[in-house]
Amino acid sequence: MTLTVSLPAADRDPEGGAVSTALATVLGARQDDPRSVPPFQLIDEDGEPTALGVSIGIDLNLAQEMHADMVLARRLDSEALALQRQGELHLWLMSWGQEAAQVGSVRAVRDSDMIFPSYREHAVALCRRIAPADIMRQWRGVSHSGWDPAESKVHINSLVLGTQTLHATGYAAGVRMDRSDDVVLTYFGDGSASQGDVNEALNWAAAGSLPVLFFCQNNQWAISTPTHTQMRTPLHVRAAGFGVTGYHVDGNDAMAVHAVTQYAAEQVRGGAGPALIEAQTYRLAGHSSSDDPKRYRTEDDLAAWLKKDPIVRLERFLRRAGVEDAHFEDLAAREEAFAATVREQCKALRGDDLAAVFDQTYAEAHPVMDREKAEFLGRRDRTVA
Amino acid sequence: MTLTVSLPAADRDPEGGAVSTALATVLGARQDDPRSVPPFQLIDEDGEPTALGVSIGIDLNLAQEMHADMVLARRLDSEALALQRQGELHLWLMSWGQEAAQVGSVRAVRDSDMIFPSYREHAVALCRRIAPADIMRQWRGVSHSGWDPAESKVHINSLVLGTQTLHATGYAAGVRMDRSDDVVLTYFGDGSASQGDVNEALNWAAAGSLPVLFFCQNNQWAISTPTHTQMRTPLHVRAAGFGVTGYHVDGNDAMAVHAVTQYAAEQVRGGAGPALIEAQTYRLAGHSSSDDPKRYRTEDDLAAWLKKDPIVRLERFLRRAGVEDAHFEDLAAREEAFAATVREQCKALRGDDLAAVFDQTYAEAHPVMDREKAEFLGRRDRTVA
Amino acid sequence: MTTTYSLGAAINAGLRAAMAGDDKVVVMGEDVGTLGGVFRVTDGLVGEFGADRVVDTPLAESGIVGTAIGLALRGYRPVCEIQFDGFVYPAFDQIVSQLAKMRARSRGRLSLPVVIRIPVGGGIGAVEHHSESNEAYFAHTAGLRVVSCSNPDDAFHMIQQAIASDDPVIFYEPKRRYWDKGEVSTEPTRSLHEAAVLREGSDCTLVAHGPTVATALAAADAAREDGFSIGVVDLRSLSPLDVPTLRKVAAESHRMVVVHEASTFLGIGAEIAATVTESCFYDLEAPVLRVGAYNLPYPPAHMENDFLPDIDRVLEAVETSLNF
Amino acid sequence: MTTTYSLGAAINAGLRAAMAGDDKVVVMGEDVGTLGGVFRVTDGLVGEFGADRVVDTPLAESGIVGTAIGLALRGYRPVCEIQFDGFVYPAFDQIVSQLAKMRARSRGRLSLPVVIRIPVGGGIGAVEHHSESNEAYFAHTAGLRVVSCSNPDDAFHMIQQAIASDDPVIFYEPKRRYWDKGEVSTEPTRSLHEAAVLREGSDCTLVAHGPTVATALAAADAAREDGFSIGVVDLRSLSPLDVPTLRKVAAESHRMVVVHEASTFLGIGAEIAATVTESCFYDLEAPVLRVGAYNLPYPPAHMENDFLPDIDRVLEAVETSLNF
Ligand SMILES: Cc1ncc(C[n+]2csc(CCOP(=O)(O)OP(=O)(O)O)c2C)c(N)n1
Ligand SMILES: Cc1ncc(C[n+]2csc(CCOP(=O)(O)OP(=O)(O)O)c2C)c(N)n1
Ligand SMILES: [Mg+2]
Ligand SMILES: [Mg+2]
Repeated sequence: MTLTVSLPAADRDPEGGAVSTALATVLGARQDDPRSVPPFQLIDEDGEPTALGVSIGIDLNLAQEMHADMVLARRLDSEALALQRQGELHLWLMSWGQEAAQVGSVRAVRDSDMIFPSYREHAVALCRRIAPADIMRQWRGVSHSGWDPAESKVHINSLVLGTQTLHATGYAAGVRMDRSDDVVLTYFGDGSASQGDVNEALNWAAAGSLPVLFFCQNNQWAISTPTHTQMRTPLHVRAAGFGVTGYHVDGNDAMAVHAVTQYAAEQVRGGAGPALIEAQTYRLAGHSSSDDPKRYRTEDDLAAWLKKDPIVRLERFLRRAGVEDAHFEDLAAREEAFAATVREQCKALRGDDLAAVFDQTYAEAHPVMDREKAEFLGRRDRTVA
Repeated sequence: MTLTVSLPAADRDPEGGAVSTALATVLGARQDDPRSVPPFQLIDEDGEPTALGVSIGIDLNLAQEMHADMVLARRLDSEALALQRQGELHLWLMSWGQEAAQVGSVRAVRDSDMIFPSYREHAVALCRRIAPADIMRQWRGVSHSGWDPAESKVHINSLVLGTQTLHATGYAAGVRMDRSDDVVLTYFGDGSASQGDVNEALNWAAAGSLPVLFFCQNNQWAISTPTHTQMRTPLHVRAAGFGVTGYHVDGNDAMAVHAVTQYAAEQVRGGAGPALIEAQTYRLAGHSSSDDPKRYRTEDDLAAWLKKDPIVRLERFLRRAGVEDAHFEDLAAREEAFAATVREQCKALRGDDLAAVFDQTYAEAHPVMDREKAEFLGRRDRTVA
Repeated sequence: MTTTYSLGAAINAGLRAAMAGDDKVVVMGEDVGTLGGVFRVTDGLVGEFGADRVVDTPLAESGIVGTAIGLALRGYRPVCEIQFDGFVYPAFDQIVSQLAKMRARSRGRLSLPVVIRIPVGGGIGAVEHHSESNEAYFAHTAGLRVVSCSNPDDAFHMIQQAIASDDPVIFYEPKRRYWDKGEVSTEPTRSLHEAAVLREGSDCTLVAHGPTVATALAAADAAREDGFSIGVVDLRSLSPLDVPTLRKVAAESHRMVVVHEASTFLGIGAEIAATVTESCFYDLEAPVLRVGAYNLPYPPAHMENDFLPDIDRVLEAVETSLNF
Repeated sequence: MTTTYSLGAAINAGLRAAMAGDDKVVVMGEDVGTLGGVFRVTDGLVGEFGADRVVDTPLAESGIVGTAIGLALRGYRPVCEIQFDGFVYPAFDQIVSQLAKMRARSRGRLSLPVVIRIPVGGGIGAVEHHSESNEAYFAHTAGLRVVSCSNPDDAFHMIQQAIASDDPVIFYEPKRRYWDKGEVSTEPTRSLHEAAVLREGSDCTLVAHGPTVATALAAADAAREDGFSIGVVDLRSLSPLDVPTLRKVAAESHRMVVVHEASTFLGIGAEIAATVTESCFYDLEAPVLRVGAYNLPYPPAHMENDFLPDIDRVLEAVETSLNF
């Protein structure tokens, strides 16, 4: 494969350690500046590297890998939505349009860094090698959670908005007590930022100088409510007000998200205190499979953002950089195989019986659980008999 | 009386309307600046007008009036503390040291502007002509609240920290719907600023551009917890992060507090959106009559702040400005008379009988209230008989 | 004169009537404006009354209730929507320490005519936190009124009565019955806190509210086929309870089974059992029995049919009661 | 071997023992460090274990419980102090939706060994929000355990058992008994969820917990002078309840009166009445009666003696029961 645009970040550590000094020069200024800045960008909407992209350098291998992650994540969305329409899933929340924000960020931290997600981070989950089955479990209604956080280092989804940011903060307090250099990454949405918990977490993490990296996917909507109803200032400005270093990034530019996250994570890891990244992105689909976005948003708004599609942009970049058709054909084949897996895994998903929940509610013996489990089993067996 | 330092703010509107243009030049810059600034001061710790004080002008009549308010407020504290020691009050929370912050701010808004206090705003209450009896009622344990908010335009005290800031915000939404130009002033402490509710209120008021003036008395402590445990940045910086204009003032300089509050209130009244004033002050006493501050704070810390005593400072200023002994003698006499009233009113305070609470809990008929009230009356009468 | 409405549409009509009748009534919550709420209960209101009176709020439940309190203090009558039952807890402090207590703590000076609408309960295959029955928390809280509607007619009238009340009211809407249709009369036949005796019965009475009223009626019908006379009471009000009606039916049928979706442990059934037993001790031929959800967190949707009390479990309890 | 401690000091000693025994135990809350807590229950711990393990937190209850959950997920065993009963509500969401449900929602994978200590109840002449009895909210919540100590020996052992439990425990401390002294044994005599039969009685049994245990004992003594044999049970655990013990004493004494400081409407007494009646229907000579606070918000301190259940009200209920 010929790489016509070869812009490897010379001093990039494949372990996710050091970051480019050029980057540090640009982003280092954020530390003590509470003012708003335009979103950081490395590749523009046409797939052209920006001046900054050129000067900092773009790692083509990483771009290819992330592009592939994003394509698969989007395919998960379309398959899952179809499965929902067929009645195989009860509900699905699309990450469509937010793939760059998710893939770019999760790939910029270490696998050992714990993640506290909201509920829309399917692309994050895929990058952490969580099986599609485990991602869909919850939305098929067979379980409240999909995966084992001990394995993936991704905590189970939070559906009560914003609560996970406090869990991340407490976890980070534990990290510090353990004298570990882990970073704790937590995701939340622009709407959730209005919750008391999120603000308590920003403040708590700042006051304690804890290693938390807050990542807000500002997808411009909270169901039907636009961001300006939620807040008056951009979130990276609010964060800075708390003493949480605020970064602002084009969330549809995977490379920019990656670079900013990597930089911020290393700052946090090094003891600089918490940081927040506000990624400007867009929820190209409705809020969920039950939502009808036509009720509240204009075609124009959507059209404008469709032009900024993060996958289209990265593909353009890769093609300009000389990545050949064969690569995309391979990827298309991987995608089809992946889609088949998704469908198969979904349909094969079976849940526990209610009997299991009596054992899962308490760690230790509990008389009410014992009595009611026996009652339930009696009823079940009578019904079966 | 000879006024040797006659520095009336030429364009000051006695109705609390316009403010000095010199002041506007200095404070106007806050609107869009989220960065930290040193506290605004007009009179220094020795009672000398600062350069700014000289250029803006200091209203000597106002200074005298506020000094008197502060002296009486402090006397309320010492009388109430003595009454607590005698068993006449269950508890007392001293505003000792915070008189300038309270008097300066409440006197800078209109009497028709609604106030949502925390629990330490006795000086505010006095300025709003609430009787000492009504201030002490709650702390004598005869009632949960003291006064009628419809009369004083001061809401009843909030003891669940921070909750009142949301009430103020909602009230302000009503003000706006009523097309009124009222401002809503709400007080809270540095510790309370960590609560989710306070942050939700800052954000909500900012997003809705509501006429709320947040006033934080940063008295450096939340019981035994110092401010730096609560937050990493000064609160006026945090406020700016939300898009709430943040002002910073020497909270022990009554004239400065008054000037800043007046300026901020007029901005808010004019539709500029919410503002927050962070007043640096100090709780010279313990947290409450039950607290022993020696357990957690040093003598040095206290000594340093004793030097900044807001009443001493203002008295020095007045004396330098030529206010004569006779004035202070008159005031001392007023103070004694006031003290006698406080003691008398306190001891005369009687509460409702529990029977009243059955009628006060619901606005409309409620069978449980009826039944239990009858039960209670039956028991009471049996006991009496 | 009556009209046919779904339960959701009946609440919508009730809200519309209340707003038309009193311009201090304000509807507020997440997505209640343009979207008309996730269940479309506020559909069209913003068009009719404007964005000042139908307010899309920031996403913060404590903020919703806290600012509603402020609005009420300014003379408004806010009707808050909590998007789903499981999302009311961030507002718990504002509800139990502020909303419920304001009148008593102000010595009766301040009334807070705030209504909090909560779509409640399970049975719609929803994800976690979207199917909870948390009425007992609020019913245990002095200073609140708690009501639960089960059919379009009640829904239409009760929401208006709740808004008209000068006390704070927690208003439960049985989300799996939103689409059920029924006739709505122009005038209410009952006050807000009266229970409705839907069926008289001499062998046993089923007591239910909200979503389980239909379950109780179906169970009563099934039992009738087996020759038993089973009464059904729709509580309608959970706080205060209509104790005289409960007492009367207990005295007449000598047996009682309470059915609700909440956990039985300290669920409203516990209070009914305790109260009815206290006042009808000698009338009862069997203890008051309770049929509720198991005492588990609401489980994943695919188990909810096993979890929720159904006709069989109600009949099982009736049988136990009859065999006492 | 026994030592004499006040109840508060016994909890302090229990915390110290738990922290010495397991370096994952972390104490956290408002003013628990240098100040040692407003009731001095954590006095001296920061000196002994350092500020990493005895953490003065920001003033935010949701933050306290939310970060405790995070710490538990990282392998710690946090013991949170809520400064007063009335300030637990801002943490309600984190407690009922997160802490209580985490194990079930993770399919049993994640345990949260978090203890939440709450000084509870009235009788100390405190201001508003400082005297509440809110155990029913948590007892109604599946996934939590709720316990209530009434004397120094239990306080010392139960706090350690609560910390050792892999489930979240709400730990109530009767604040007006903090200064009561008693002997503390080196080994616990009961498991965390066992009720204690403090007096056997053949005429009626009083069931109490926390602060009202002393009231019940005094009432039993008074009744004994009048020739009645009145039993007393200290519940100790509110969730789960020790139903076998309750059943046994109900069967033996045929009459039962539950005494607690919380409102009776949906208070723990309702559950006990319902459960005991269900399982001992034919043994009971009278309905299980409840003596609690009136169903009002906690009133101003000068009325609290009229508000709280006292010996007279307990005896009145016993008399009612005996006359049935
Ligand atoms: C505490 C809480 N309140 C309300 C909801 C209902 N709800 C689910 S998603 C949503 C909007 C979330 O918006 P945002 O945080 O921007 O995330 P996005 O959906 O855009 O990813 C709402 C209101 C909830 N899940 N939790
Ligand atoms: C929600 C809540 N949590 C805890 C408390 C207990 N408490 C009373 S005062 C106080 C400290 C308040 O500090 P700050 O807000 O700075 O006000 P200050 O006392 O300094 O005026 C605490 C923790 C409370 N009243 N409310
Ligand atoms: Mg969003
Ligand atoms: Mg303070």
